[in-house]
Amino acid sequence: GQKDEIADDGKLKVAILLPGVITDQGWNTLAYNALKAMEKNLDAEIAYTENTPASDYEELFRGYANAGFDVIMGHGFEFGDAAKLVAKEFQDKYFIVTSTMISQEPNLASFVINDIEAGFVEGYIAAMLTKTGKIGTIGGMEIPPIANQQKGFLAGAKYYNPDVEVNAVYTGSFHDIAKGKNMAKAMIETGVDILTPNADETSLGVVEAAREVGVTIVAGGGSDLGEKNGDIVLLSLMQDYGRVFTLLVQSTLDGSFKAEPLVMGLAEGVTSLSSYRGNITLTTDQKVKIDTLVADLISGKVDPMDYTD
Amino acid sequence: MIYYKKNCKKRLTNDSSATIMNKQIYMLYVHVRGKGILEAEMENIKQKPVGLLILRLFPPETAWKLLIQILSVFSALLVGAVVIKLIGGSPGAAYRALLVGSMGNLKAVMETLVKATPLIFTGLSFAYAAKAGLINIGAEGQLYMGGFLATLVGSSFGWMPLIIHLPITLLAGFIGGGLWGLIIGWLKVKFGANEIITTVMFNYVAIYFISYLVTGPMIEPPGTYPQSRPITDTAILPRFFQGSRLHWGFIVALLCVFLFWFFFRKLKVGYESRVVGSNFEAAKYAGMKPAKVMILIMFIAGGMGGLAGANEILGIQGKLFQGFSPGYGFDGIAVALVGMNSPFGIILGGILFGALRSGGNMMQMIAKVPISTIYIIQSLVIIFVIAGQMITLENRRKLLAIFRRNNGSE
Amino acid sequence: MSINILEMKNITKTFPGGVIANKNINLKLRKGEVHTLLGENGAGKSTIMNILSGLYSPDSGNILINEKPVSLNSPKDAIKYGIGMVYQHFQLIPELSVVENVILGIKQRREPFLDIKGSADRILEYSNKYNMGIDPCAMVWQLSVGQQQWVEIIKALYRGARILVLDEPTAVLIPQEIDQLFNMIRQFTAADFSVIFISHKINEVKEISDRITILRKGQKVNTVETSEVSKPELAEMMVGREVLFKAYKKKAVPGVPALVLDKIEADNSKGLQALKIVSLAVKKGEILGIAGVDGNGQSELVEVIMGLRKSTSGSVKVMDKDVTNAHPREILDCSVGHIPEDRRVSGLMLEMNLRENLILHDYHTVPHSKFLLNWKFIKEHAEKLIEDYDIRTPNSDVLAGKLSGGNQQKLILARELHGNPDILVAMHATRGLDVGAIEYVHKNIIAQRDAGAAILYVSTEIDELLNISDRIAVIHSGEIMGIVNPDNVTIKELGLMMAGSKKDTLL
Amino acid sequence: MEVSNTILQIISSFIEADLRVAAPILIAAIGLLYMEKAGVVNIGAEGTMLIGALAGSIGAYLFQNPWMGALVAALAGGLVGVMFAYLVVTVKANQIVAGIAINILALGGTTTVNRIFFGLNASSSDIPSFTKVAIPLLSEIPVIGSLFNQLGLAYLAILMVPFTYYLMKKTTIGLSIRSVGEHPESADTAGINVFRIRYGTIIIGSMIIGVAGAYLSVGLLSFFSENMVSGRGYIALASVIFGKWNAFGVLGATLLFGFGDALQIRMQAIGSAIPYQFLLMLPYLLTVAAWSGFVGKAVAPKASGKPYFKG
Ligand SMILES: Nc1ncnc2c1ncn2[C@@H]1O[C@H](COP(=O)(O)OP(=O)(O)OP(=O)(O)O)[C@@H](O)[C@H]1O
Ligand SMILES: Nc1ncnc2c1ncn2[C@@H]1O[C@H](COP(=O)(O)OP(=O)(O)OP(=O)(O)O)[C@@H](O)[C@H]1O
Ligand SMILES: [Mg+2]
Ligand SMILES: [Mg+2]
Repeated sequence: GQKDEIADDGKLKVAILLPGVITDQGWNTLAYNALKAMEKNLDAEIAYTENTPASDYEELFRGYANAGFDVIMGHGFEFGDAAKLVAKEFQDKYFIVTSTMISQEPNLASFVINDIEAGFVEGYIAAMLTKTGKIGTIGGMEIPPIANQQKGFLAGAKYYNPDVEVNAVYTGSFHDIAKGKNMAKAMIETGVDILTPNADETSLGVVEAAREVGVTIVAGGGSDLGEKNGDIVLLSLMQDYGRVFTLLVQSTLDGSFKAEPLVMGLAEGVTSLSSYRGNITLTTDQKVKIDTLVADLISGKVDPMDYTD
Repeated sequence: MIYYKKNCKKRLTNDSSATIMNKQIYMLYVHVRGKGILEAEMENIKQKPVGLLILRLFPPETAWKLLIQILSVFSALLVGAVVIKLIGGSPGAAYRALLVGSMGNLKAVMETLVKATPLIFTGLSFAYAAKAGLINIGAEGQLYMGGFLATLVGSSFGWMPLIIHLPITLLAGFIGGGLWGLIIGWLKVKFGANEIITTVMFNYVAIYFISYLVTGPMIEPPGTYPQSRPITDTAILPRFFQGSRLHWGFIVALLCVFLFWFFFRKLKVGYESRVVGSNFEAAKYAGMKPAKVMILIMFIAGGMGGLAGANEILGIQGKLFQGFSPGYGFDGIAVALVGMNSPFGIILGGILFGALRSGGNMMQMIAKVPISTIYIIQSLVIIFVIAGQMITLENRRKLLAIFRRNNGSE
Repeated sequence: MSINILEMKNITKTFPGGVIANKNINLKLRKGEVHTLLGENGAGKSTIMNILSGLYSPDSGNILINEKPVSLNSPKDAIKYGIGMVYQHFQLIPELSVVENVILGIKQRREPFLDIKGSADRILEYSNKYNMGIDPCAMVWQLSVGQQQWVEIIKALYRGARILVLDEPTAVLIPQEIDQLFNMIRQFTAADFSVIFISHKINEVKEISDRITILRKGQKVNTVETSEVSKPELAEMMVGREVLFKAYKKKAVPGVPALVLDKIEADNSKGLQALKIVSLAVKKGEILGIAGVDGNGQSELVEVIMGLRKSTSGSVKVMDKDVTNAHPREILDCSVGHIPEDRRVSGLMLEMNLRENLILHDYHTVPHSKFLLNWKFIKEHAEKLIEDYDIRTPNSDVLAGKLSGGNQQKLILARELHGNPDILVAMHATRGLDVGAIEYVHKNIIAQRDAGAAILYVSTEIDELLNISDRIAVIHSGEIMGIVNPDNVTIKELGLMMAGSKKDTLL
Repeated sequence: MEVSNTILQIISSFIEADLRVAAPILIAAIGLLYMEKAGVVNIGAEGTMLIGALAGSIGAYLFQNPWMGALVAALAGGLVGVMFAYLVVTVKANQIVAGIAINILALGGTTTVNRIFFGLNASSSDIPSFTKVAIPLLSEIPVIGSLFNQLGLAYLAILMVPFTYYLMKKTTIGLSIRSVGEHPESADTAGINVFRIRYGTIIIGSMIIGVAGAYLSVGLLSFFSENMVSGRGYIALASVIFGKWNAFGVLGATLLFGFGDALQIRMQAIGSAIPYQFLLMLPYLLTVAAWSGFVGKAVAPKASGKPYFKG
């Protein structure tokens, strides 16, 4: 009876590989919460690996598969290659990778929550609210979800007002909060009055800087930054990874799993706007404009790609 | 110990075909007892080829150190068990996972070796410099630069046959890291720039540089992902078996350990390096060129770091991207120092830390021990091992005295 | 009848590694006496004094001060009981000033603040009282070795020492300074201080001490009244055999000049001129002694010859080959041997073993190496040298740092002399060695001379130079004051030249 | 007029930013300076800061007072110091490895404790943090006025520079520390307890480094996050060497690094065309360049990194 940890007791077993720590209040926390949701909603047994070193992606996929996990997920495009490799070896297990567009029959799927679209909304709102005509977005590192968000941000801002000045920078770190704060302060000094952070923990530094000076945050990055920082965050563009995960895992149970990449966003209700909070009150007119934009994006009347270069 | 003594003595005296294992334990025992006591018996053993081999591998000092190190690791794990218990885990399950994950079966053993491979390289990187009196904290940066150049060469020239392309690519990795280290040596010799500072700074520079490359000039078309084009098949380090990641890089690492031994033992410049490290003035007096030696050593040390990077890219990852090293460069320092900068020690140190890494994965996966606890255990191992090394030097006699008294012998 | 101010009873000390440095040693010190410890290198003199100063703790034995047992667990305790130690290897910190060195560890008047000014005044008082000429604000690295010795003595007095221990103080002093030191010692004893004095120089010992305790191989041989023993008796008690005081040497048969310095000038490390138009020629088969007070350009002279320091003008020729400012390797390869100034600083790799130390100059030559190092040969050769040069060690695996000072010097001799170099540059080759060891070194160097080597022999010991050299050049402030024949020069004349008088002005 | 005003404002904010970046590094570097002067190299400053950061946030939370946070951080740092001192002074272990062990231990330990204590979703609202203290009058001065509107701890950091300088130069304890760093055996023979000095400087220094960590978690920010130190400990160590083991030199070195970082951030903020990675390299390159260009051979305490073996 020494093998009870890995014995198959018929329970659904789901594991996820995370590039960072579950406390980053961003990318990894989102996934962790999604996992927790599955534990509750699907009565699944869950496991996760934090700070997964690149050298171990492959081995960990394999390890979880060997340990009897039914669905193994990699949270980030960087897990794609390793997943492809291991998925071949374990045809009876399901593999899911996020923020990439890969797939492999019969058991590897991926999904992206449309970052360009989310960035577009953020940029649009920021451009609408700025009094100085200068807005900024602060990313962690130049990786696809963030680069795409910045691309969308620029497009959205220009869509609202071609003359608005947009500053897009990277801190080079997802956890150096102090750097985020310093970066934000420097931006504020150049006249930026609406900031959109998208850098996990480092975002918290941006929030602190904004709070000190009293500028407004329109949060990117998918989690609801305003939940704890309602005083300064006007709204967050939320990305519901939990829902997508649950959906996909459920599909493995009922046999509807499709080995294909998924793109989801506002239209699917996976991307949504949080409630308005923060230090400024929107006029009805502004609210209407935002609602219109969202509706147009959903209906396809506005396509962010038309405004990017 | 008493047990060993009785058993081994019996076996050895009345059974000339004692197994290697028995002899090893016996040798260990002889060494613990102290040199000289059983010299006659040692002579006896030397007569036999196997005995000689063991004596070569474990000269008395080494055997004693090894024993202490093993005890240290066990003590660390013991304290680690308390930590696991404190955070509400099950030490039994955790260590079972550690054991299974690191050497529970052939595959696990191979995985441990996979992880040991880059650590051996970075351990060598630190050890080369240390032997010449330099402290190289820069293996991490050298690793990235080696990875970069290896990728550059490995993702082009796909028309070459493997037999040519792979060695050239490895060489590129060596040179990439080597040049990065060479700059450190040059700054030291030319400006007296302290290598601890420059290597720490250069780590950051290298990491940002790689980040720039893979999001800019080296990005894989069409530019969706921040990673380089894949290494062509002709530059991939072949794997030994289907289903295991153990690849030829491990052999290259062992070869480099041999070359390390060869460099310092057989080459004139190796001797010069040790003289420079041990007494810089004497090196000048003897007509050596310490500045050149230092630059050369930093080039080689950097090269070893570079090979660690090349090894990861060509053996495991197949492409260059940000953060592809989980701190192998820093672990290498511990590997070298735990291995006391000796060839054999570096291999063992690499395997020890490799085992902690692969077993650690299993601890996370199965025993659900968080990664943070694994870090704690890792640091405990380092602390106990370095503390244990001092016992070797300082208290050996005292311990021996107690040991003898308890044994009632002599 | 004077009382025993100090008594050491049955002191035993074993070092890790098993060396028994002191075995049941008993020592009594009377108030107001000068008591000498005499013994070979490694006899255990420094060890027992280090025990007295609280630096080492003995394995067994008692120490009584004023007939009361005390326990000396640290130098602090020893200082408390009025024991002032001047260590064989100075314990001054070069990077600090004289005052800072002296007041180190002493409670200050305005604690926690340093009282630099007040302390400097007191130091100046001592300096004047004993005629030391110390500038309290100078940095220690700026001082000559002799002055450093004075600072050590001030340090001890400043801490209220009543028992002063001087471990081989004269090894680094010039004759005038030795006289000065002896005057100080007499002043101390006149004030009822007691002095323990360690030296290898039997003349001095006879001159200054009241009683002598002889140690051999860690054990006490005897304690005698100075007036009751002769010099040869002392030497024999110390070494255990008869010792020749005068090196036996045939008349030199000088050949052609082998090492020629022509109008050499050079700067020291601080950029000041250290050598002024030095011209010298050392012939084959002769020993040219260089006399002078430490720090008068000897180090720079040797460094220029060995290619370790650039000369600013002039030329150096070795066997007619111009090697001015050549790389050291090129010079060494011209069959030049070099016994460096300080064996521990530049002579040896203390953490490397004996064979690795022995090949320092030869490792790149056949048969030590062709393409690869030939350890088999190296080992055999090393073992032969160890035997030939009587280096006391179990085997060549031992680390050089573990040898006693005398054996370390022999190791260097073996390395530098075994190839019979045409030219030998030796500096302080016998510093700190006992009479037996000195005899040995001299014998070897003279043998090299007789084999035709040209030898430049730098020393601060006038006796030694008179004994061994065929000619003596005196250097002062980087200038050669003159070259004299040891057979018709007096110690006084040499002393004057060393103090800066030109030879011609003496005559 | 308008233009020159903005320029002044930029310079002013630049100075402020420089100090903001430099302050935590400065505090840590001063802490390191104490032990470095006594001949101890501590690469574990990174981990010690991290532990200080966590302890600081816990202390501030429990006592609802940032100063208590700093105090708890100091105590925690001191505890790490005791361990480090035991390893390198008593056991005489290699200082570099001991430091590395502390860094790994800190990484694991703080994560574990943080999650036990704050759970997975730390929130800044519960942790009180330091606020800026404007010095009357001085803070009104144009351009450099921002220098006088800093966190209380920042003033403390600045004050520690002359304090440390004079302590080292003018007091008996300073002299003892220097002598131990230069030549422990001589210090010993002069009646100084080398072990006590090394233990003392390591523990005091580690306490200061702990406070440097708290500066991050209850000063600059108001919460703890795993790995928030992000290399500042290494930079502090480099600053000590770069500052030639002199308190004012260390101040200069940290300001230079802060300058590089502030410059880098501003260049990004105004939308420089240079890839951001090169801008991020700037402070590190600046440090190396300054070292090579101006500093030359440094004069480390002679016994730096060497354990003291007593006979
Ligand atoms: N780098 C070294 N440092 C110190 N001692 C060394 C070194 N290399 C070799 N030795 C010693 O020199 C001796 C000769 O070594 P070597 O290995 O050449 O022996 P050997 O009898 O020629 O054996 P082999 O058959 O391996 O050539 C050995 O005692 C060895 O310990
Ligand atoms: N720290 C030490 N560790 C091991 N052995 C030592 C140590 N110090 C001295 N010894 C050994 O103890 C013996 C006595 O040494 P000690 O220094 O007392 O001799 P000494 O009489 O002062 O000689 P010298 O005239 O050369 O100064 C020597 O064999 C020496 O090698
Ligand atoms: Mg002595
Ligand atoms: Mg051989």
